[in-house]
Amino acid sequence: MLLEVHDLRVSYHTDEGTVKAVDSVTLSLGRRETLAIVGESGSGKSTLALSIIGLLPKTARVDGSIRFLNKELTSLREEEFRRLRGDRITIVFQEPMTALNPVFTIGKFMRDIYLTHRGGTEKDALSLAREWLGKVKVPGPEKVLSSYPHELSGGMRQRVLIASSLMLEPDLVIMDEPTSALDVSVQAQILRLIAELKSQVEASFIFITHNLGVAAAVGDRVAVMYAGKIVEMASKEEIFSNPMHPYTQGLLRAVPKVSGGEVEPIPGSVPSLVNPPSGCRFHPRCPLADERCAEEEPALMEVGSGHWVACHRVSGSGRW
Amino acid sequence: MSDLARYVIRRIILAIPTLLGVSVIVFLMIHMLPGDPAQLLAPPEATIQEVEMIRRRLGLDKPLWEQYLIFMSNALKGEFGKSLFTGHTVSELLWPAYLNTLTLSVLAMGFGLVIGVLMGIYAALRPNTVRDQAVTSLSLLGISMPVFWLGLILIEIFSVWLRLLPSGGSGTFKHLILPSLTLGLVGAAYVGRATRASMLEVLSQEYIRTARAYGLPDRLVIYVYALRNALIPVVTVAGLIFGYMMAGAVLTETVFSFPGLGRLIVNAIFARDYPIVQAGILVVATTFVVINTAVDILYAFINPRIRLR
Amino acid sequence: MLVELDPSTKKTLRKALRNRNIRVGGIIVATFVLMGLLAPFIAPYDPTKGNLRDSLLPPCSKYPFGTDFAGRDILSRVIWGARTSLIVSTVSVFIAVIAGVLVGGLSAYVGGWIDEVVTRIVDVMLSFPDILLALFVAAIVGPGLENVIVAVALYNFPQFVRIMRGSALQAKEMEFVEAARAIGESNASIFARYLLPNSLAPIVVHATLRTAASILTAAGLSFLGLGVQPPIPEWGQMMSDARTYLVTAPHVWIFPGIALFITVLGFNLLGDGLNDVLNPKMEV
Amino acid sequence: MLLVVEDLVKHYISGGFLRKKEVVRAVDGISFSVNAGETLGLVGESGSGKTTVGKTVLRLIEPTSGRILFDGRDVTAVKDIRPLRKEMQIVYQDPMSSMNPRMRIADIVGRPLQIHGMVSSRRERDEMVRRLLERVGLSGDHLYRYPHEFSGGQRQRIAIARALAPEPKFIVLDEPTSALDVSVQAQILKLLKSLQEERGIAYLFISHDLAVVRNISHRVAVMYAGKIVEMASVEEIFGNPMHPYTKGLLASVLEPSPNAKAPDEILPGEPPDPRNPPSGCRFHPRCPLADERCAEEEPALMEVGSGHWVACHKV
Amino acid sequence: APKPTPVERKVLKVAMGTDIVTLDPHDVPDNPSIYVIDNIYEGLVEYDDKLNIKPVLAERWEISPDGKVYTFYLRKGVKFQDGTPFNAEAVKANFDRLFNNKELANRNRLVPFIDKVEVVDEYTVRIILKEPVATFLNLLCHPAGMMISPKAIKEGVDLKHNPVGTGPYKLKEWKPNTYIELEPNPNYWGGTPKLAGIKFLVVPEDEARVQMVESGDADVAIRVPAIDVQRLKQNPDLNVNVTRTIRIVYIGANMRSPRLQDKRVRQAISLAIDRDAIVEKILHGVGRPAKSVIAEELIGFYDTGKLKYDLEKAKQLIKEAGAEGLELNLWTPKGRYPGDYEAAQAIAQYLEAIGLKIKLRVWEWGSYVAELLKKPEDASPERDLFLIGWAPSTGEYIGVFRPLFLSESIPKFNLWFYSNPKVDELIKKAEHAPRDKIVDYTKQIQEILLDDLPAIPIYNPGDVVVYKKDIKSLYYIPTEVILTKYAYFGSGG
Ligand SMILES: Nc1ncnc2c1ncn2[C@@H]1O[C@H](COP(=O)(O)OP(=O)(O)OP(=O)(O)O)[C@@H](O)[C@H]1O
Ligand SMILES: Nc1ncnc2c1ncn2[C@@H]1O[C@H](COP(=O)(O)OP(=O)(O)OP(=O)(O)O)[C@@H](O)[C@H]1O
Ligand SMILES: [Mg+2]
Ligand SMILES: [Mg+2]
Repeated sequence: MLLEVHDLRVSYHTDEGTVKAVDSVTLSLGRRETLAIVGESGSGKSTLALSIIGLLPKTARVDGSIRFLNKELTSLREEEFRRLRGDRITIVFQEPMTALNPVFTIGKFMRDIYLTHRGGTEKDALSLAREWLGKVKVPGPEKVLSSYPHELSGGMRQRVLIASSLMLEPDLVIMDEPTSALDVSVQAQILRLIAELKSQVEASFIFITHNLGVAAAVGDRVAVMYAGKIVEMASKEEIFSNPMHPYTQGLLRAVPKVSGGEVEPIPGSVPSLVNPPSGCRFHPRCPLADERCAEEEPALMEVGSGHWVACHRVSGSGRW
Repeated sequence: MSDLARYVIRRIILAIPTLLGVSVIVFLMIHMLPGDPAQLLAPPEATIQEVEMIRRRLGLDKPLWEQYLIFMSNALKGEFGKSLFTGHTVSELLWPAYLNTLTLSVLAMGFGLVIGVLMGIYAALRPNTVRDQAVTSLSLLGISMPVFWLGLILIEIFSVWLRLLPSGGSGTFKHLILPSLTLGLVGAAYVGRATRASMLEVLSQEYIRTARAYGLPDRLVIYVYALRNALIPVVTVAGLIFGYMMAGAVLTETVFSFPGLGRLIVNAIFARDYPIVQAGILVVATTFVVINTAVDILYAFINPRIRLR
Repeated sequence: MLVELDPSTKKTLRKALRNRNIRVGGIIVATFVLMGLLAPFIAPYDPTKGNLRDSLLPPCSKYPFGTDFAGRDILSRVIWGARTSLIVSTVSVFIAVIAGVLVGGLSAYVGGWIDEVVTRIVDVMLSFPDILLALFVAAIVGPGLENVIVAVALYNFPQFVRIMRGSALQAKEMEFVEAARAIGESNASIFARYLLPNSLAPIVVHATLRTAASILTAAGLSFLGLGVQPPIPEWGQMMSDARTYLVTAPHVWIFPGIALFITVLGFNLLGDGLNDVLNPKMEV
Repeated sequence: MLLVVEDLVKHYISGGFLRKKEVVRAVDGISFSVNAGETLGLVGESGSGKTTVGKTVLRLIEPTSGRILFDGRDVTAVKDIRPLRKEMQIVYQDPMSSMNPRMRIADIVGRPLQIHGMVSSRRERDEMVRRLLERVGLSGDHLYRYPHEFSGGQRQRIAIARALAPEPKFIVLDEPTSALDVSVQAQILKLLKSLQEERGIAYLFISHDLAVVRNISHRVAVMYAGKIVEMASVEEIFGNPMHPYTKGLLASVLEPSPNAKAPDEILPGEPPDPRNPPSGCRFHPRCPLADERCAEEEPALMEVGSGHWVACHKV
Repeated sequence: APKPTPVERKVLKVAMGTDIVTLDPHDVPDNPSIYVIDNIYEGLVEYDDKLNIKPVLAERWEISPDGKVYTFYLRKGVKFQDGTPFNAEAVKANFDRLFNNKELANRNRLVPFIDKVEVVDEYTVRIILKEPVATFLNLLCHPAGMMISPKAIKEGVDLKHNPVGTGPYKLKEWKPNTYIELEPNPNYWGGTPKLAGIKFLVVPEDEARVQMVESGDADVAIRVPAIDVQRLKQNPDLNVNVTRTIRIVYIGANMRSPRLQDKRVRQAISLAIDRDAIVEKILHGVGRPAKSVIAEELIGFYDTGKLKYDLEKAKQLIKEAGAEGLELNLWTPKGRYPGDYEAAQAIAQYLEAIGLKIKLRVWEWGSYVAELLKKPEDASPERDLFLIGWAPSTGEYIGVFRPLFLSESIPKFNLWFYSNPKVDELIKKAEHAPRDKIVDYTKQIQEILLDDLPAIPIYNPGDVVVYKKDIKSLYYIPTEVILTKYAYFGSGG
């Protein structure tokens, strides 16, 4: 396994109280595998991503274990972690508008990454950058290298970031909603591009999104998060053909489809993570909830091969 | 035309109406004074004929706009008439004093910038820690400090107790130390606050997180990626502070009896030597506008996005 | 008062009370305000009358801060000086805020050439840095308490115009202003109900900080002899008077300096604290 | 017909003294109509001019040219638009920024009632606000709270209550669900539909999400770079898309299904810069079918079937 | 005592408080300019430091028995700094300038008294007065009597900036507000000057001037604050010269103010002021309480004994005059005279102590003078009491009585608008009285003035000059002039 996250808990200290943003998450990722994580806003997706790459703000507290390339990341020295970042693990953020430094050119950014991790000459750096800009289908890589971020469109910037994240051939690429800020047609292009690149590189991907359709399009496996927890995780085929958790099911029914059909909302709203509901966090919105759900927290259990669900009302033997 | 050139020209042209406004106000000053300007400009014992002569000589009998044009064309040549009392031309008095003040301000500014920026970064790197609080408190003390009081204290320490530095006068570098230290400390406080605030702001930006996410070392992230962005508001503050120093030097110059522009203006106010007051104020305000324009232009070099404005 | 505070005001208040800057600054400012208000009752002596025979006494039990050249009790003068400083600064800032909010707010809201003209005038006024504008006014109208107030107010005025204009422009761009138009609000109502309340936080913060700065400017003018006239006790003036006794009688300038410094510090702390509470993110 | 828009144009002109002069052709001559009680969905990618259309129709933005008839009255010509405001309302994408953060809910929702003289006392107003809140699914006890004390979905309900307050005939819904979570989005969509049924309000529903538009609209107009390129009933648009852009968009949409995969690239390139739109058919640089004529001549929106309008030389 | 020996020809650096105004001796209004001018120009006669008259460009003179004709025998071989010879024609040319040029500030020092000036021969000149003036030679000591090169006068040289005199030093450079530097006049008739030059440094801050002599940055500091005297006296390297002046600082009383019509109020004011305390606490002992309207050094001084501190009497007078609670304005300049502003505040306190209400106003000097010089009808109705000083730059009594108390001097220097025919008559008599009869008249004048009290004399400020011990022959003339032209660096003595 490339990455093993075990019983990860991340909380933020705020004026309002402690936000349990990620609560007891366990997952693993093999080489060349893509895990899509879906969840509504505030469910802890970004927090999970940031804790893997070690960029949580100082107000965050991390418990549990993250093993990557046989290193325990939670106790890694900062300097060593820094060398991993950008080299072995990379990340692409959601907002291509703000993720690039406005006062420097794209070339400088990509060159700095190369020189930091590989040393070598400026020329090598730039020629690699150029090559990768070509691979992400940026028209006129040479010109882009000497452009400032504001001179590029959102789609172009996201391509630049993708090139930067793949340039040093990392083992793990985290993409945190890389297409959410883009137009549908551009999103389609980027997803297409990612799909193509996946076949060319050795990396594994964690692909975070709130869009079930996107998750379905890119993920080998899909994990569904709700209120800081993974409530269901399975292969793409399994999860969309046989969703077991009431939340996953509700979600699928709530999404409008171009193919038509009525939507069915999930009642209520996402709970506060300062004072999450007792027991199963979904129980106040769950049509199936009973007393036990309000009291006892369900564990994530494997109910079929590779299909994990955290729900009292689902068991290995069957489902509602 | 490139965006940059367009921006620079635009900035420069935009400064012109401001400068014109400044000159009109300064020009109107003697007309705003209660009473007849010619009478005011005449020595107290002047006879009616003498007052009339002065009126004619200074062109005060001409229509206002014509007077203004004369005033402006002279001002552009650097001529501001004569002191009413000493018979020196105003420029003879003005430029050496201006040079002194400029020297003082530049020195103080240099000092304030270096200390302030370092302090600000130092604090911003560890927000809400003891060292941040120390810097924040110090700079708050600095901006609360009456500059003339600070001057007196420095005199008490360095001139009276330690007898190291002269308490006043001018001429040698020694004479510049205390006044520029006084101004510079206050300047450093302002710059420090601005740097800290803007550095904190910048450090919380996405692109800094991106830089970190790609493993770039702290030195690079802070002193190149962050600082370049953080400098923009600092430069603004620095421009304002420089103006403040030019003007605030009045107090410092008084405390240290430093023969600068501020003192010249204040003394001229006391002596009712209005041509000097006019010229002095015009020169400080013009410098201020020029500096702020320069700052605006500097922006565009620091941050390419601004060129588009 | 039995006014029921709404939860959000309560929350802001609670936040304010927890803020150390506000607490310390508030205590300082309150102390000096009380000092100014109660000066007639707490000052041990008449600040304008002294016994020449007792001139320039160093601090002693009779005169805790010593006496000045005219034998006046410095402690009493420092206490009364609080009143002068507070009057000058608050009145001038108040005038500037009212005028600045109206002019800046309307200018931003009306826009067009009026806004352009106002902006230009403000730019011109702001080209006279700091104390220079006050000097300019002093040169024209001469020294004196009222004139200092006018001078300082005139200096503060364009700043408030600019701040108000800026935040009104920002607020104007906010969708809720358009939303207000969409439900049919009138212009006056939009200005009063939407723009103004949402522009006040930076004004309040800046007014506090400007009060601090105005105390300094007024004291500076007095220090130069262009400010408040004796025998009205004023700190800057007291320090200016003391320059002759710089070495021989430092108590004459040290105490008013400390008072001035602490008062200004108090307002600055308060301003910083208010900024933390009212404008999180925005630092001046 | 409740609303008729004819040849609406909105150009934003910026620049000026030593600044690059720029003309943004945000909306460049579009016509459509909305019937009473009907929902017209307006889809398009970002920058295509959807919001501009919505706001111009309400005259929150002054149109550059064109005619807007609402209920027979010429919206662009009336002297005082304020009485008309009672009948046309808007709901924004971001409910938070569309509410005065310093007003309580009672005021936010109650102001339209006061402005249009629908209530005579404060008590009456509060009572009506309470009823409105309950109608949109909020507790009436929230009357005296501030907007920031609500979740995104709740805020959008408040915004809807505000729009409902003056009992309008027509509401522009500018991406009212884009900022919301899927589960909440479904709630709002359901609410909007039931309100329409109940009160016969017509909607102009603006969205970039084809699936959402499909869910709520009766008819759909597809915008591209300031133009309507295709307009038809929902069934037609989704069942029989004719314009290559509409087709491309539909192919870009991802559905959560077990055998989903990354879409084949249908639409290359990016939406054009409205400051500098392509000649001829604005879509031609991205169009798989484009030929010379497309680059030169602008296609007109023509009715190709009953109620199905397309602007394409190739159709 | 062994005669001091010159050690070195160095530049003498003098720190003074303000820049000079002009280098034209006939037009000079201020003391600092005179300090400089004195080195460049010479008159026929001059004062020594005891106000005795000594010959300079005139070697000797004769006065006719009727006191109207003065014959001066001029020094031979004197050349102006532009090479023009000094002779009787030159003297006449200077007086002609005074006669003809009405704009010269100082012409009235001499012109009103002179009938004509006659050249007798090349080195003899005769001045004929309209009426005898006992102190005419004193008047000639004023810079108005200094001799400017006739060539320069004729050619219309800008004498304000380009002085041409006969004195031991000539102008090298005048850098406004910074310094004025003089260099030796190699052709000086009295031999090569003993200094390599004189540099007057403009150092406005009192403390700074003191520091500069202490640190050696200057050799002489003028107008040293009195408060530093004690400390500086401890310094073995310095001479601290506490000098007397002939300046009297008055509280002027506007005789036309309705509030000051009652003589008893003015007398009460005078009695309420503790002059000794002011001298001790404000002047720090540098100065003397005023005894009369003129200084003790002047001819014609008479002590009436009326200026004393008597609180009880003052209160009683106020009561008699029914002036309890009377509101009076008290105006003062600041920094014009030693202790002016401080004294005014102290005086305000004293006057409040006898039940008057005082409204103090501090003026800046320019507007103060402008206000005070206004005609009575234009004068501010608020003018009651005002602090003002006067030192007769001619160094004699006429220079006080004539401008300050003669009715004719309204509205010039008679700032109190005092008009008393009796006093007018006595002043005129005193002016033309023979020397030994002067006091007869001035005594009466002083008796009247100290009873009427249009100007209440307060104090006679001293002046403090601090200079290096090795400077010799630096003189202070009580007309508030520091005379540097004879100074040299020497040891011993
Ligand atoms: N720096 C922080 N300090 C305090 N709370 C935080 C911080 N960052 C995130 N949170 C809280 O942690 C929870 C999880 O946030 P996170 O950003 O991980 O969610 P997400 O699933 O990525 O949401 P989104 O879809 O909106 O990006 C949220 O309740 C959020 O408010
Ligand atoms: N006030 C304005 N001034 C100048 N240009 C504007 C203005 N408002 C909008 N635009 C431009 O007009 C074009 C259309 O904008 P509009 O907001 O109508 O698009 P939209 O379809 O609603 O996009 P989105 O999906 O991003 O909301 C865009 O290019 C936008 O940048
Ligand atoms: Mg996230
Ligand atoms: Mg929009």
